[in-house]
Amino acid sequence: MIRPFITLAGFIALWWAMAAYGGVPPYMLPSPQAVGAALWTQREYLATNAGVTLAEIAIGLTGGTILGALAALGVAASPVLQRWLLPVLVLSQAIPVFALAPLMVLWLGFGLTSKVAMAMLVIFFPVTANFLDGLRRTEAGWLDLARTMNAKPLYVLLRLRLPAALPALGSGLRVAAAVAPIGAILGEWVGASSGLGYVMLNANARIQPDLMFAALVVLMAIAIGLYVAVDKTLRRLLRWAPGS
Amino acid sequence: MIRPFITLAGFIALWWAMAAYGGVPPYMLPSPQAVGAALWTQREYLATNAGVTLAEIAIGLTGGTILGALAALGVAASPVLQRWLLPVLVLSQAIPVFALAPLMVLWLGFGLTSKVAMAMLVIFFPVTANFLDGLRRTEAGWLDLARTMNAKPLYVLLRLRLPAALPALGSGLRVAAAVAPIGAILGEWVGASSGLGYVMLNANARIQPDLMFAALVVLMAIAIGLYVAVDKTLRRLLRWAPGS
Amino acid sequence: ASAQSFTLILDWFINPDHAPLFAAKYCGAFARAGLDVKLIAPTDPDVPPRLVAAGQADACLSYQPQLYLLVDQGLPLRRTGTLIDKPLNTLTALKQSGITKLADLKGRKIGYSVAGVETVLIGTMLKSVGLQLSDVTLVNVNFNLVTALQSREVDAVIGTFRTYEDIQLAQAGLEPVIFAPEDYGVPQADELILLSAESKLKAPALAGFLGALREGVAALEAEPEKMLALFLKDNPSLNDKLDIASWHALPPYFARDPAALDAARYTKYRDFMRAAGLIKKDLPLSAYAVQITA
Amino acid sequence: MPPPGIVIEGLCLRYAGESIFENLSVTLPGGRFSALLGPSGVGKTSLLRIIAGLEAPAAGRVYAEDNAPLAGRVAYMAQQDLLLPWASALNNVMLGATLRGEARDPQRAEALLHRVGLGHRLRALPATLSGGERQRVALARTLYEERPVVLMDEPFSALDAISRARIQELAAELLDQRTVLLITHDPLEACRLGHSLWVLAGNPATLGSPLTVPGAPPRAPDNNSVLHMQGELLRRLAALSPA
Amino acid sequence: MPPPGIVIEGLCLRYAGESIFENLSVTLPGGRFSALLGPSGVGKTSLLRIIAGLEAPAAGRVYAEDNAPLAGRVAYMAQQDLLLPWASALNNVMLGATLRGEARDPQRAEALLHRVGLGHRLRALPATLSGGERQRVALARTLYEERPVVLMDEPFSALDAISRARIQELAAELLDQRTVLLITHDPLEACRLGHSLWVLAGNPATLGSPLTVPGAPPRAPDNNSVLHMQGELLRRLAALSPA
Ligand SMILES: Nc1ncnc2c1ncn2[C@@H]1O[C@H](COP(=O)(O)OP(=O)(O)OP(=O)(O)O)[C@@H](O)[C@H]1O
Ligand SMILES: Nc1ncnc2c1ncn2[C@@H]1O[C@H](COP(=O)(O)OP(=O)(O)OP(=O)(O)O)[C@@H](O)[C@H]1O
Ligand SMILES: [Mg+2]
Ligand SMILES: [Mg+2]
Repeated sequence: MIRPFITLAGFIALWWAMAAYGGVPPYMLPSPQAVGAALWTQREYLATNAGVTLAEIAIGLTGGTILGALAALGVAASPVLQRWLLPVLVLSQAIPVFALAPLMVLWLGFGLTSKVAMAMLVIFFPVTANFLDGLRRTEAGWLDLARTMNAKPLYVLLRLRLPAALPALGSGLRVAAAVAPIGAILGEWVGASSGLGYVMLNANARIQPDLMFAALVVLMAIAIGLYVAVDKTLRRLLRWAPGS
Repeated sequence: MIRPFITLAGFIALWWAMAAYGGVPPYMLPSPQAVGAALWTQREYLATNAGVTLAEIAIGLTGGTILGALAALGVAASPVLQRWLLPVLVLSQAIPVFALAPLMVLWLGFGLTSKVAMAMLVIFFPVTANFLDGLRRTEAGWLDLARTMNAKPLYVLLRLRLPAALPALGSGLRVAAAVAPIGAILGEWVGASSGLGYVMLNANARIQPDLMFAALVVLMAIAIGLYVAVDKTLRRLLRWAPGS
Repeated sequence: ASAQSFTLILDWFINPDHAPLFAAKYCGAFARAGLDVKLIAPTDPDVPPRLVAAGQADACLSYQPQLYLLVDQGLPLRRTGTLIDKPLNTLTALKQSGITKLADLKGRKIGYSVAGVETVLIGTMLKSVGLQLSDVTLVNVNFNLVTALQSREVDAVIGTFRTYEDIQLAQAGLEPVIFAPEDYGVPQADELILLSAESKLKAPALAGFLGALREGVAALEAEPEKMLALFLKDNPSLNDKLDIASWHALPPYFARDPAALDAARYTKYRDFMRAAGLIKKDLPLSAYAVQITA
Repeated sequence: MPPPGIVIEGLCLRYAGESIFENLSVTLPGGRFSALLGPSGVGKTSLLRIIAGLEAPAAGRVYAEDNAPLAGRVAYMAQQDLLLPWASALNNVMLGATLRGEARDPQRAEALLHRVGLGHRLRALPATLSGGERQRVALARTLYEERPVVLMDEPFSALDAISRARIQELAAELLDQRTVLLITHDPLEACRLGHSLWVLAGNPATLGSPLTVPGAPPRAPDNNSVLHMQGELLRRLAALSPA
Repeated sequence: MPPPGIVIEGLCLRYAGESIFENLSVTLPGGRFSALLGPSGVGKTSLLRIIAGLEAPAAGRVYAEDNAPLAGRVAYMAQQDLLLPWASALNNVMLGATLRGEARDPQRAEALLHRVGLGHRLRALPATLSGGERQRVALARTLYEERPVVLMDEPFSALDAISRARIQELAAELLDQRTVLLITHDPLEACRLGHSLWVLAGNPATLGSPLTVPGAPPRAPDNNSVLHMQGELLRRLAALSPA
């Protein structure tokens, strides 16, 4: 229980050393003290905006996971879908945010929807790709068994391949949990007036490194919390799989 | 061999329909004809810049994969490293590019290095996370066997857990291949004077949507090509694993 | 009757450049005009005009050079107002790097944020002192102009504002050497203008908005400190030395009559853009700028 | 429809150029137990998989004597137990119903698990079962299917002599009147359960003429004809396998 | 250092509250074959795993008679073959050397594969091997280790009668003078190979007094004492298992 705090202390010490002696000027890397001060004085502002980002992360992660899982199941269920959907999924990952942002706003407006959509776009792919890989890697013996049982493809997918692929889905979820915060930040790119991403972009544009890093610290706390929560949950749920 | 072209044709038809009848104005989504024309007239400009981005992708993907694989191996090899490195790895994913860009430039300059570093940052995490999951999921029976054999942990890692985790590494590589192009584009974000990301930023600012989408098309072609190449290679290499 | 909603997309994050908009709100001008004005800050200054053209908002803030590019590409947009009617943009170097006159930039690195017209601006300025674009190295530093300059990654940057970054550099104890484009062969331009979609030019809300904005400028001039206090209360994160200094530096640059159109200035700048090859068409004034009368 | 005989006609199988068997033809009598013996690696599992429709032969065909398709009438128990690690013993037994989307019959599954001696481990995950227990769950899963044709690949290999004898009797009872093909390495088992015994041997492998054991299975282990047949079978196996 | 005897002292094992065995004590004689029999699920594999140091008992301990640590002197062949799917038969046999970072001895590995009848499948991947072939590779892997103490869990269960007899002889030859504990379900096998035969039975399980078979293994299957012991063993097993 005490270890995270040692890590944290070490981290801050390193940061402090880098800021103080590393030749990194404060406008690039403000000192921990300055950031701590910003954290304290701007706590309400940060808390409000963190709430917004948290909501985006929560919705984005849930939506992205559901979407990614469905996409993987769809692709796994039907070779036709695979042929058509998979390239689109891959392509979706290659579109830079500034190409997509105007279209998102055009279709979804400036509200939460467009932000969540962007976040989901970032989150869903690791889920899809990993889950799909898992679905494809079903033990051949089980599939043979299912064949002799006259199994229906749908049930084979849902009751055999799906549970067998859960550890792979878990890997995807872990990656998704780690990229979810950046997904939400990218979502705020489409035009926001609140959220940690907005705070950071704003502070960055107005050269307020201490505020920017304060927001970054909050974001990272969210990221670590999220990852740990997802990791713990997965280990609990997948106790039958080795190494969990 | 003909199927990809059908897909492509369908895709272009959809695009064309959306541009022509979908109520999307041409300055947001130019018509396929306009983009095709831009692709042709600007072919040299695009080719040169695509070359730059390709180089970044290639170096970033190679470096990111090596780094990610090493990180996963390190974490898997030593519980101490795991305790210290894993949180840092997770955190690294939550840092938005605009927070990191100035530091990157300060440390690595405006040259290729800073771009490759940014690309690697995006690419290495899916590799690490997936590979690590695979390394942790080694069949318990094998580990028991290794124990009775008086095996050295290092060799167990390299000759047993590593090959067993290759399919999981493969999943990570597939995700990495899909995000590599955006990684390179993000790299160019830190300040570039060439590359497809630069072309897009520039075209975006100059309101040349046809050129921007032409660059996007090139980027997507790279993305698909990369994904297919990685996928094919992995299937070839992992023939012993089910479903490959 | 309930107030009519009017959405304005800003050019960039909320900053003291937008003071007249806030002043119009604080002095009740928007309410008197029957408008419920919503301000949205984008993260990318290139996006707002497209969204306005697509009907997603009633107006947006943009820059004069940008206007020509937009209209040349066929976006149905018009300049309908002016927020800042003098150039703010500068080319800035540091005295510390031994640059005192523009010609000293020969062989140096100049940083910029991609906005489309930088190369032409720099080229024009260099030409006025007998240099060429090929005499310098251009580096895209994206949104990190000041940092790039401070860390000496580049020797000069273009795109800094005399009412913001140049103040900031001075506050950081550096000695900025400032070159104004209009002193080196670039025509005068409005820095911050208001764009609306062609289809919404006749909307009474727009005229009302411009009228209210004019009241805002006057209110700001009358009670700058009171307006500043309200502004900081609304935007507590702007409560720092730099933004307050900027707030005080800006008033001379605000357009007294936002609706007024300086036709000669717009035509001259169009010729400049055309000569530089940035636009392909000989756009008539009415194709890109109008004066709205209430 | 009574359990059909199975006709195997001119079957050839090759792996990577090497011939496993060539032109194999035989008819397994309907409603009877056939036992298949033969040296390790001769091709028994491969033959079973071809009959189950899991592998395609290089030539030849397999069909039911009543000419109706075999697919859907076969229950198959592989050499590995193939239990799903996340499912309880009970759910593993009912896997067939689950995968067909049919209503499951937990009572019957429970009864089967009781019969194979696992009534106290209904909810156990496979990882907590011993080797023999896993095999018995797999057997219960096969019996749960109630198919007219049952193919079993060394189904009792992980059981001790006593459990084995008991489970053999259970199988004989529950699979009475079915068409059963049983691969086994235990001549005694073959003689206790089989109506006809086949020996697959040689390279490429061929099937000798079947030995027929009189009397209804399960026969007592010390039954005279069982002892006699066992001796005969061992002689055949010994004669057929290379020195 | 001659192969040590193994002392098992007061061993208790419980899973999820259920007791598998309590206070089990026995000494396996050094340099000899011990065969362990018992009903499925009684705890044989668990006992073997405790001796191999793979499982921790709830109480009691296991140590070598010479008091040197057992770790590093034990070769263990599990009930599953545990072959690595990406490695050839040959590389699977040499796995121990690979995992210890030692120089590998392909000649010896090849010779072992020849001895178990797989000389023609040296480079085959496990997926292309039959069940019995896989088991033989696992046996070769165990023999390759050349350890003084060898623990084997049903090592010949997937082999046909003839191959089994042959491999039993091979094991007897190569493991002569080692301390061997062999779990088997085949009373004949136990009697052919074992110097002492133990039966684990009951709930919680207990070990009866050992049966000692005279003569050096491998004994001929029709050897008189083998036949006699086999009868005795079957009686014991039948008596000990619940009705
Ligand atoms: N992890 C576990 N949790 C609960 N029970 C377990 C666990 N592992 C084994 N058991 C139980 O312990 C008992 C002994 O198992 P073990 O594998 O030692 O049996 P065995 O004598 O080797 O049987 P077999 O001959 O079938 O291989 C069995 O009843 C098994 O179900
Ligand atoms: N995919 C494959 N590629 C190449 N050879 C194969 C493949 N599958 C099986 N074989 C070979 O075919 C032969 C027959 O295999 P099969 O599994 O049918 O044997 P079996 O009679 O069931 O043996 P066992 O009694 O050991 O289970 C074996 O020699 C095996 O090595
Ligand atoms: Mg077989
Ligand atoms: Mg066991």
